[in-house]
Amino acid sequence: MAIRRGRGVAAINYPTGMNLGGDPTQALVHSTPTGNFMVTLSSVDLGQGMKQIMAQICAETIGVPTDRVVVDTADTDTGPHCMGTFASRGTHRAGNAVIQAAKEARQVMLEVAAEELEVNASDLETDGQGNIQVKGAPQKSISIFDVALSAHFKRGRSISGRGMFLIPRSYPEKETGAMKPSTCYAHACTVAEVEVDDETGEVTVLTVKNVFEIGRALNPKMVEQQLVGGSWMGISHALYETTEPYYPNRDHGGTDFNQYLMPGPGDLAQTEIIVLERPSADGPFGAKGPGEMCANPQIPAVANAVFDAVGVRIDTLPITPERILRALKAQTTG
Amino acid sequence: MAKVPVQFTLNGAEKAEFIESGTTLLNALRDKIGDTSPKGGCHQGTCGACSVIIDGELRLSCLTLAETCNGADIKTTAGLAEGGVLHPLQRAFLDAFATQCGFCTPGMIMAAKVLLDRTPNPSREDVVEALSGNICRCTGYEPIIQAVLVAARANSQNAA
Amino acid sequence: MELRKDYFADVRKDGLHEIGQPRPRLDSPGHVTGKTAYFADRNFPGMLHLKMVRSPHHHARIRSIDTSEAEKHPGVVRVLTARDVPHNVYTILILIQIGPEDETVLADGKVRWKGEAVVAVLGETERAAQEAAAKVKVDYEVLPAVFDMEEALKPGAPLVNEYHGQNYYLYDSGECRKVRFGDVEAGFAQADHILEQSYQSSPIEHAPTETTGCVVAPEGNDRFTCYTNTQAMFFTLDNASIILQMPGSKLHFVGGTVGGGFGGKVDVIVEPIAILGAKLTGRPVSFVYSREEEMQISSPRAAEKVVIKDGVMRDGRIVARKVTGYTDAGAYSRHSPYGAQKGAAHYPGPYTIPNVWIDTYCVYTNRTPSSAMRGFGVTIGDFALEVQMDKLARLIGMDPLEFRFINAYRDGDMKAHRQPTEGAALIECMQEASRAANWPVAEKYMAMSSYRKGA
Amino acid sequence: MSLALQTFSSVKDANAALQAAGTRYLGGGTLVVRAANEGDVSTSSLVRVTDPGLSRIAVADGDVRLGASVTMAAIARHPELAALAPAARAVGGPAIRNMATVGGNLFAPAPYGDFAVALLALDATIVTEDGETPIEAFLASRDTSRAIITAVGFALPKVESFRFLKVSRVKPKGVSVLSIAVVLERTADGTVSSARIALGCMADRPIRAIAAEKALLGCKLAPGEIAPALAAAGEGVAPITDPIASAWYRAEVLPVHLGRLLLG
Repeated sequence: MAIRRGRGVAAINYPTGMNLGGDPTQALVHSTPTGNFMVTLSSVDLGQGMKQIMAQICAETIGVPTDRVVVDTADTDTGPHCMGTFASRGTHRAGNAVIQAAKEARQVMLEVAAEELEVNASDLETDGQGNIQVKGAPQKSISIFDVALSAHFKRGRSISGRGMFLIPRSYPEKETGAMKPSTCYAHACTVAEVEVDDETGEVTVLTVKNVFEIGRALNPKMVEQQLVGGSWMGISHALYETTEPYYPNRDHGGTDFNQYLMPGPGDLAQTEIIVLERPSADGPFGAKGPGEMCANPQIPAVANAVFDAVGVRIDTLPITPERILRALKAQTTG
Repeated sequence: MAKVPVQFTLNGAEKAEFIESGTTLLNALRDKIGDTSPKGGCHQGTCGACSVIIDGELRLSCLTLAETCNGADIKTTAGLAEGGVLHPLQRAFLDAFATQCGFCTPGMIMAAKVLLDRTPNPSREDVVEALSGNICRCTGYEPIIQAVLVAARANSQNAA
Repeated sequence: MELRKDYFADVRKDGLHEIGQPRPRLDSPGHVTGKTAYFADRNFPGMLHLKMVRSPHHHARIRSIDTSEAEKHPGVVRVLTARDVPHNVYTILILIQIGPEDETVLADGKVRWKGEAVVAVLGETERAAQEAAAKVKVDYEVLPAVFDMEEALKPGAPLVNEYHGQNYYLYDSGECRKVRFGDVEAGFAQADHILEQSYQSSPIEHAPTETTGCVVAPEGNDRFTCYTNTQAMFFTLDNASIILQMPGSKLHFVGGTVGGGFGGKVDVIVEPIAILGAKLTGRPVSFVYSREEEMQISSPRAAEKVVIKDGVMRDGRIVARKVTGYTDAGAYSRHSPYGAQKGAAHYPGPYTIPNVWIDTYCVYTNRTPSSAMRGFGVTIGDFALEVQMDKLARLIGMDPLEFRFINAYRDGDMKAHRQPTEGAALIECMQEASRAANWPVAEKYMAMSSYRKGA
Repeated sequence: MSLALQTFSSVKDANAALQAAGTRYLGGGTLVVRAANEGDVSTSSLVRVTDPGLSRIAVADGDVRLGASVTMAAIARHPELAALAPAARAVGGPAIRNMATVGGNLFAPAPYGDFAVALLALDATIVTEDGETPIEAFLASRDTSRAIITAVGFALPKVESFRFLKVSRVKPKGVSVLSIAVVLERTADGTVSSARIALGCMADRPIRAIAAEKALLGCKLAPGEIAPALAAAGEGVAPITDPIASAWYRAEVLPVHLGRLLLG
């Protein structure tokens, strides 16, 4: 029996959005009478934290703390159209729409504040704590609470805004395939280290070191959630998962979590995550879509590490103990 | 269809209902009693999202018939916070960013609570074993393991 | 997690108030207290449960369907067949003009995969619906089925889907989506080494902990509220409107908190039939996939086959890359024609190669229709590309990481699908990986940058 | 028809009720409630017994008697059953172990039934109202068995003579690629004087590796000496193919894992 060790590397990029269908999302933003802000969307939160990120984007743009923002999604009676939560488009497309709507609302807010303070709106700034002040003279200020009250009950202004972000549809050119299927690209490089039991074909992923470039980590803790979970899913894809274990034979498909294999809490690789930020030109605060790309580089990195360990190439996913063992046996007889 | 009475304590409150014979505890809690904190992720006993504590033991409410729980003391995640104050496990899950979609969270917390009730200072291995019947598809488990370990430390510091 | 702010520091504005801050998630308190409401947490008095009778065959003609015993079963309120569905043949991407309509809501005359929906039973309880479903009699004439993509593409293979007329999706470019860049044959002729390899995957399930489903409640004013865990509210609403031939104004969708999706909840499968059930009975209807259905009936990530032929120089430059990709759509299109062409644009990967030839096929077989999943159109391609890169490096005796630096795309480089590279960061990711993994590369690679002067 | 649960205080009454068509016995629920949830409408009635004797663990004079309703968790934490704890802990996660019973495990089809593999190696006796049946005979006829199991009995093995291994893809909880239970008696110099080896997943139910048992007699537990036993381990097996592993793979790694268990 021998436990053999190997490591492998992979580098990837990942596109944001689905331009080949036209890629729109809308957002509405309005203030309540006491200066809280509602973001209205029809975008779906799958657990990745869409609502929280939209709240932070709106708060940053308006100039209020995040806890002053409420996100109302996804109700088709109230929320304007969003293409959907897929293609790593949620943060990017909806975020841009929220920025546009929030900017419009902010402008009205500043205009009302200007009337109250008897200055020009262009001379005003927000302090991020819920106040509007004159640039260079912060003692001359008014709370957003009072501005909203004034807008509603005194000045008859609607502190609100509309946001629409559309990447126009790209039609692939028939003969050359010239097309613009997406906008900004995220990047990653992963190094995986494995142990392979050459008598059973069992693989243990010891470590994965993932470097992800995601444009901008809008909320670093939530980015970390996605990247750690995605890295786990990548390893899972590499070594465990399929609904058809004997593809293309249709038999023996798993029907529960016992038969559908994924790494358990006792199978976790020591996981390191390093994030780089090269802001994208068109992303909200430079963000790109990190949700999908983070689960991709582990797959080839693990495959290459298995080869490095035992000298057999498994070019069929998932890289099961059976496939490795068969290859090892073919290697010794061949 | 024959209805049968069930009576048990849920998070300290007496509950009595007439249910159809053969109803699982999961469905009785969710549909009759209105405690939707246990989730139905598989109804097979393979995901742990429906985990509840019955008479101090972790059980899968999807495989437990409600009629067999007469007189039992049942606890769910919905009853964990006391007086609006989160349980240390709940607090730790928040602080460790250990929830994403949240669907597995109530079951995870129940599994972790049983562990900490019996083993106040668990090792990482203990935590892994305690969570081994609960599936999470979002987090990769590590943040959840960390949250349970943090809660255990918080608990033991409070006790000391 | 470590944020390495030293990279690209010149182009990033820090010091924002809310952005870049690790704010606690506003949804987490609901999660840890079990208070977060998912679609299935809505319960309505008198709610019916929908159970589906499914095809036991991979491919069969339906001679007859007899629902009479099921309809008489105690607790059964309504049984639905293809006849009840106003616009029974649909395809999800018709909204962006990707057709033809090729899939039945309930099977009509034929089933094309094992597990296909044939008859829907609405019962007072899940048990009543299950018992009645067992009493539905469907007379099938089993037809030959095809499961292998290469077999499916051969002349004389069983025809999976008559709406297409052949076992592949017909793009405006023909049987596949093409990308042509440079002269790939000239590149191969020039190369020191040629390596052609084939890669394969099998379907992968999203396996969210919350299964796909919806709860529909009549609003009482001819409108219906559908609580759903779809990933795309209006995609679902608009397709339901087409299938049910109901104005969209009669439909109200509520969603937004979903127990995991990963791409598995972008199909429009459960909502239209549940709304139809609510409309025809006047009662709330719940249709939730069982875990078995989620695992084997809901769309998986497509199986793919990727054939890569590369021409590489001894100095490490890849001079030609030809990729043929096959996406196993299963019996119906769903999102697969999109995924296959997304793949065409993704090859040849994040590398600058002067001569590229790409063909991607969307192939029909008699298996569960596949659809989008996290990394749609890219994940399996990346596996193939990056294993191929490892093989090429070893073929020419070069370090696999250094080999990637030589070929990495940089700002301004023209991609095969004729988009100039912008915002590249592959090199910096590899540099950081080299450090973090203690995998040293030559200093010249550590001195590289994705920036190009003037770009 | 809905699913009805009938509760009895005695096994005798429950056995009578169990004779009705469409009736199954409810133990821990991990098999029958799951089947009902998944739409198996062939069962319309479940029968259970509340007799506390079914949950009793008795250890006396080296003999163990486990009530059929004893759970895996109860075995795993029982101080006198420490030798069996690895086998009991091999079943499911913590919640499943609080529910899954000794009796139910005897009926679990492969790849489940790891504890039954242990019971087979232990040469257990299966007790019903009608009498006692050797486990091998019981397993052979379990598909048609209608009598409620009340207990299982076996001689308590010494910790060092009982070995158990479950191989699974997912850790720490996954279902079996295979499981192996071995009861070995050795002389003072370490020579094997008797061996019972039971295998899980090597057929649709636990089976014995009789050829390997024979080949092990007279051996010391050293690689060269056990090689013939390992070579014979696959004799007579018909491994299952399922989503976890193929028959080919199971057969290939059986001698590897048996060897590691014997030498470990």
